[in-house]
Amino acid sequence: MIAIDALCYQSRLRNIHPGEKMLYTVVTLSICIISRSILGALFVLGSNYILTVVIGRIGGARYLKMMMAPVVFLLLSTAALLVNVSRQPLDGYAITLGSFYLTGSKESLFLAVQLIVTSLASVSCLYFLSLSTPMTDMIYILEKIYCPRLLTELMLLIYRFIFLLIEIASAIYISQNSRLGYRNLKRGISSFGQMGSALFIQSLKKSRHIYAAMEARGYHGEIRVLYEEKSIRLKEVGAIIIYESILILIAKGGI
Amino acid sequence: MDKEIVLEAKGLSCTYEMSDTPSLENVSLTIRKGQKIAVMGANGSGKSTFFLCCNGILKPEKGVLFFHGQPVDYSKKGLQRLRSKVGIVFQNPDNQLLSASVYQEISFGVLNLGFSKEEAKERVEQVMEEFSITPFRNRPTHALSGGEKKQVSIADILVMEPEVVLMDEPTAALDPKHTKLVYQVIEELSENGITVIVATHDVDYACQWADEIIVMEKGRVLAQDVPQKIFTSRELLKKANLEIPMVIRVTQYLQEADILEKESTVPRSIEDLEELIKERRR
Amino acid sequence: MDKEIVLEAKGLSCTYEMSDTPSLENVSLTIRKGQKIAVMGANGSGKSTFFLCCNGILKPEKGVLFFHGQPVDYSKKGLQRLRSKVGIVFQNPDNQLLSASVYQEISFGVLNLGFSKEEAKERVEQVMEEFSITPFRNRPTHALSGGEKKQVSIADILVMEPEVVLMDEPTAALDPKHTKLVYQVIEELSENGITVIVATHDVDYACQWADEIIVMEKGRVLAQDVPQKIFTSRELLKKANLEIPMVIRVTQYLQEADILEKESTVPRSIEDLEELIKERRR
Amino acid sequence: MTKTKNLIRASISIGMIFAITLPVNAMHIMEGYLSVGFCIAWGAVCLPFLIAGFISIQKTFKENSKSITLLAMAGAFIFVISSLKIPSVTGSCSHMTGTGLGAILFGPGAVSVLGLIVLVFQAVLLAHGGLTTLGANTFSMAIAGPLVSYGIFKLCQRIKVNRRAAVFLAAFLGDLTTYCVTSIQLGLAYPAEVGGSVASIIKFLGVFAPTQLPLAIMEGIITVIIVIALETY
Repeated sequence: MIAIDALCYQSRLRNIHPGEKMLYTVVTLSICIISRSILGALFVLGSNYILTVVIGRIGGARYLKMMMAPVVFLLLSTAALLVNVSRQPLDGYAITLGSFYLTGSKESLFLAVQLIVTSLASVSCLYFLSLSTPMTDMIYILEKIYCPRLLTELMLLIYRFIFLLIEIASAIYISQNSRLGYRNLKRGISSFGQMGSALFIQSLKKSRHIYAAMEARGYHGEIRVLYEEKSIRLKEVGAIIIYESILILIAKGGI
Repeated sequence: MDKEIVLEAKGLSCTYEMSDTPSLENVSLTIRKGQKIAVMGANGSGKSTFFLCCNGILKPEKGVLFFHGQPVDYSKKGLQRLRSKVGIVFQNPDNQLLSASVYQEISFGVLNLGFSKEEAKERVEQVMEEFSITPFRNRPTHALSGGEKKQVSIADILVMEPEVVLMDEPTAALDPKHTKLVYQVIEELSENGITVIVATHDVDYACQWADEIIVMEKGRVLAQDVPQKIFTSRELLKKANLEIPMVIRVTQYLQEADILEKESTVPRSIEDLEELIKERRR
Repeated sequence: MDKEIVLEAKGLSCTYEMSDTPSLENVSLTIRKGQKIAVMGANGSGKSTFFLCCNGILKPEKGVLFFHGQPVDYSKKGLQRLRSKVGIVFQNPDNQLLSASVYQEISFGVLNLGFSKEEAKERVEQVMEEFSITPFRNRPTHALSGGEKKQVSIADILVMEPEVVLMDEPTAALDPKHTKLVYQVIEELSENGITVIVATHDVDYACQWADEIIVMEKGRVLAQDVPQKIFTSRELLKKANLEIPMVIRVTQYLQEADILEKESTVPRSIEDLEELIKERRR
Repeated sequence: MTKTKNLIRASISIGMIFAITLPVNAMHIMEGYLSVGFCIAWGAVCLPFLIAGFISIQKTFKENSKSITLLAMAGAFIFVISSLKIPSVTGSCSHMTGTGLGAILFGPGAVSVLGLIVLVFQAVLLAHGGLTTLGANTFSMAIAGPLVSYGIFKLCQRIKVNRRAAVFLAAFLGDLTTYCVTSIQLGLAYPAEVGGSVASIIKFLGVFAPTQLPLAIMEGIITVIIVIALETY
């Protein structure tokens, strides 16, 4: 239903302890944005490709397509960084525009490249996590690190309800579309609004039904569920430590 | 069997993203004008996918769908034409009824067809009258009973005056009274010359109602034939996980016990069987 | 009929907010241990409301509900006790499943009972094995088919090891294969001595499965009796808008045609009828 | 629902209404785009609002335990409504922020916490936004936007503005606020070489304006349709 969600259940890294995967993600991500090292970022991009595609067995073409997703944001916002309007030309490039220049410095060009590469490396960390770890596993770790109960309970329910509502929204959309509800912009906007309100009403109904069902199973103010415990493997933790040490060395070692 | 062909599928295949197996695989079939067709098969056998193809919501990867002999044109205009002629009544009315009032709800499709408010009004009034919706026309849609919602969701489609109506398990979750009512509406559609295609799990109903039954399994068409043929082929029924209709089972017992002749016609409904039993007496 | 009474309702009445007519009106009935009970009646006849009362979700305005002879105690503790013994499987699994993980989902009820993690784990594993959920335990609930979701929603309740299981239209929207599966599970429950109460519209199933049938209409109990009595009382069936099971209709034809004796026992299933026909031959 | 039906919906969702593969999702700052200092700073700015929101949610929950499923549905609703592709002239995909709708329906307190959860889910499930930029995104989408929407809605009610206009203004300005705050966040993080942060903020506002202005109007119109439909329900 949601591609990333469907894929993460098929990943061969799924059964590794979620704590290890989250540790790896958070530490690598931090090193990436603290150091802003281009070499480090390239190293991270490569290793995440290996982890996600080669070991995790997520399709390579699909993975590359996903990595391209944030590019629109990247291009638009780095373009804004690169282009200055000034009376004085900067040392990178300058295009005359009447009495002004469209201009940028060499340094900003370097900064832009640095930003793009390190951002993409960070995105690859996020994908590593979301393409290998089901949301329920992440919630389990959040609970372990003392995230407030009410929050983790809400997350558990919201994750389930998202799919319920998507299913309803899609069914509504299909039925509207089959009656030509989106034939032009005006009808389309009105149909979309109608779908929104119908979805809201159905979600209220569902919330009542599900609460009754929870009560019927003895709910009394606390959602307690079992997690399928996965074991922490010292070997893997060791590998993460070694990996991060190497990454720090690379990141420190220059650009 | 020489009525005009309304819908024809030639080698339709359809695979959903994130799925390894196709939802429709090389589906070929023909549907003639005014026929009553039951589509049967387990959940996941491709019935709903086929319906969505007929209406142009899904575009098949392979194969061609013909409407009145013309391959379907997937341009915006072509789709509009197709959707104005082929309507789908979805299984769950809650996902179809979106407007606050019954009147508004039924007018949705006509207005989308581009009719003026006056013309739309006329059509809506007529459909409401015809399908006995007038008594509850002023109630908000969410206050209707399950059966009434179903009636409105059928009127939703009929108001667009389609040639073909596809219904996805029209009696799921209805009680006996409303089931009967829906079956009556379906009967009226056929009487008005509309081609009706119903996806159903109810073998007894399919056996007695349908002119032809299409049996599907894992995205393929296993058979398309008259009920008497379909429901006496044990192998086919087993393969498609279908029960034998009660009427046919009882008939078989009666034939084995020599109460009915082995060559007697296969009864399609319990009324047919009653006739057979009465005839035997004479 | 001298088994212990598990549940007894005495004059239960219940009116929903925003409604002028009571949903339950003076409902009195008794349910004995290990029995198979079918509750029948149109939508809105009070079946679901009655179920919610049995589990203490709704508290009747008038009347008393007895569980094992004791009036239900509506304190937190009393309700907890009742709910640990009386489970409801709701009609639509999507209105019941609260977690995306099958394992978490099933464990919810046991942990509410106060079991330790180890015991809970053992029970969950056992139930998953027993009801063939293991093959899809690693898939998220939103990727399960309707039938699989139903299996999980039944396991949800069974893991709590209730004495009484109430099922609201357990086969609605299921295909024949999963319908059969659910009927098998119900059979197993009865074999294990669990009292099973099923709300259903399927007269053929009710006739052949149930020890007793409760017929409801507009919040009242019209009758509680064995299937043979219920389904031969035309007046009752008409009042409650119920069909006559096929088996009984055919039997009646056969009796009228003097093929079966008028005094022959009423068959409850098509297999019974086959027996009757065969016997006649001898 | 059968498996195929799920699949049908799946494929159609992805293909037709869920703009998941091609997000012109300018309003989420992407993963890794902000430096550590700003990540932490924006997180810290959010904290008091989130704590206040959390306390208000906890209070509702203690008063009525039924609110647990209601709150969760509200969160799921915000997630879904903001990931649906809205109809547009150009055929490009764009979606609502849902901030105005959320604030009007559930109040700014609940929306701050629900918004945080929704943003975590959007980052993980849709790759919209990110974990390191969670603080900045939460501030713009779950705090600033809803607060402005809610304030304007209440103000309009007090001075008796027509209800449709009130809803429109609340949603429209809420969306614009989110867009302005995001531009400010980006501008502060990456000041221009010429003209510093102010120039940079103006550039970011300019770059995203062509997509965001029409979108804000659409968001306003759709929110009106939804809220009015709910009232007549």
